[in-house]
Amino acid sequence: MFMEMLYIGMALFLLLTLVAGLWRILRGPTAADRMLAAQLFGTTAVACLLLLAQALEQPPLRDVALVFALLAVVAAVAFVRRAWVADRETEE
Amino acid sequence: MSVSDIITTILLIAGAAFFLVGTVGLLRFPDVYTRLHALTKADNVGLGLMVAGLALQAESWAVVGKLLLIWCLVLLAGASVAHLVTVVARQRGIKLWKR
Amino acid sequence: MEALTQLQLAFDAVLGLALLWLAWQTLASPELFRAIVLFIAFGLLMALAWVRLEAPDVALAEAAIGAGLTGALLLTALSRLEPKNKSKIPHSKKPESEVDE
Amino acid sequence: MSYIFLYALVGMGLFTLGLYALIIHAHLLRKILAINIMGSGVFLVLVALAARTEGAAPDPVPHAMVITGIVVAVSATALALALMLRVRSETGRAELDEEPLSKFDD
Repeated sequence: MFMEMLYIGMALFLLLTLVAGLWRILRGPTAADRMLAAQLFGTTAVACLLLLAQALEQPPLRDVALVFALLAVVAAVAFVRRAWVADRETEE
Repeated sequence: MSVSDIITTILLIAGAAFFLVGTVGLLRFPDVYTRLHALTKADNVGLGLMVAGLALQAESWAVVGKLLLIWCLVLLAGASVAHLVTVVARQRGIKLWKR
Repeated sequence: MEALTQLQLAFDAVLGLALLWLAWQTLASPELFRAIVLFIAFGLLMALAWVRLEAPDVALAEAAIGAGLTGALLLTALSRLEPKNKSKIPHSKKPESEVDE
Repeated sequence: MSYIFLYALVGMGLFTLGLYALIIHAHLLRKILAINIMGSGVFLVLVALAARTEGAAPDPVPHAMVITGIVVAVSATALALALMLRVRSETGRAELDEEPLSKFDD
């Protein structure tokens, strides 16, 4: 029972750090700062999913975490290659 | 509560501490490059410690393998994204922070 | 058992409030790019909500699509939407062609 | 009363927020985001209702509907974004205005 509480408590803690990190998305002066915060969210969500998989005894959640880890990059790469490069061209 | 449970607890708390430090760094550091530095600590070490802690509790070796695979994927993704962002930020002329 | 239930309830409450707040911020954001990044974060949190509702299959679909595909689609569309001569001033959203008309 | 209803309520809140934003914003990209958030609210209500009996396994039919719905929502979003870019290239702006049809006549 203690271990389950530990897992859920850790997941709650990670969720709270995630909510704190939202501040950077809201304030972030450059676009890159916002994207970095989103990247951190992806990692935190992976950790959260792994904890929940252990706590709720639902092994399929590890596959969800795997997909997350794979696809969190797509948005970041799309940002760097498309949204940001277009911005840079206009500055010159 | 067995020995492995205690080790898991310690590892999980350490991992959560790294996530907290990463978030604080993200909020408090002055520019993109230093924030990137804080971020990768949470990505790599924090998730690594959590994976280590959970792997101790895993019921089979397949689960341990999957956890390690997830960690390796996040490492790879974090390194690539950090590198991409830094290179493009330099090209765009975002200034390095000077005290 | 009681403490565990309360902890889970706290998790659910934080998650639900975060979802609502994130949706509000997404829709009220003055800047389009910020709205899109907030929407990506919203998708990530939705996946956690599916997990709590015992729907790992939905979470898998949401993770594959919400986290990856939609964000990339929106960012690509935004990059094509931005006017070619956009300056760094955040409130210069209107394109130049509008002045000519 | 359980945590399931919390999620159903959150879903209703998301739907309402999305509907409100869909009505008040003129920019098409914001409208697309609003529709997506509305859809997420509907999905949340459906899945919450699928899991309403505590202890029992959740009903698989709403899950299947929601998965289909997520995929359809993404395709619809892609189509809407393409249409938005088309509107932008036709009229030079991606916002709806008071007389939306006047610019398409010529």
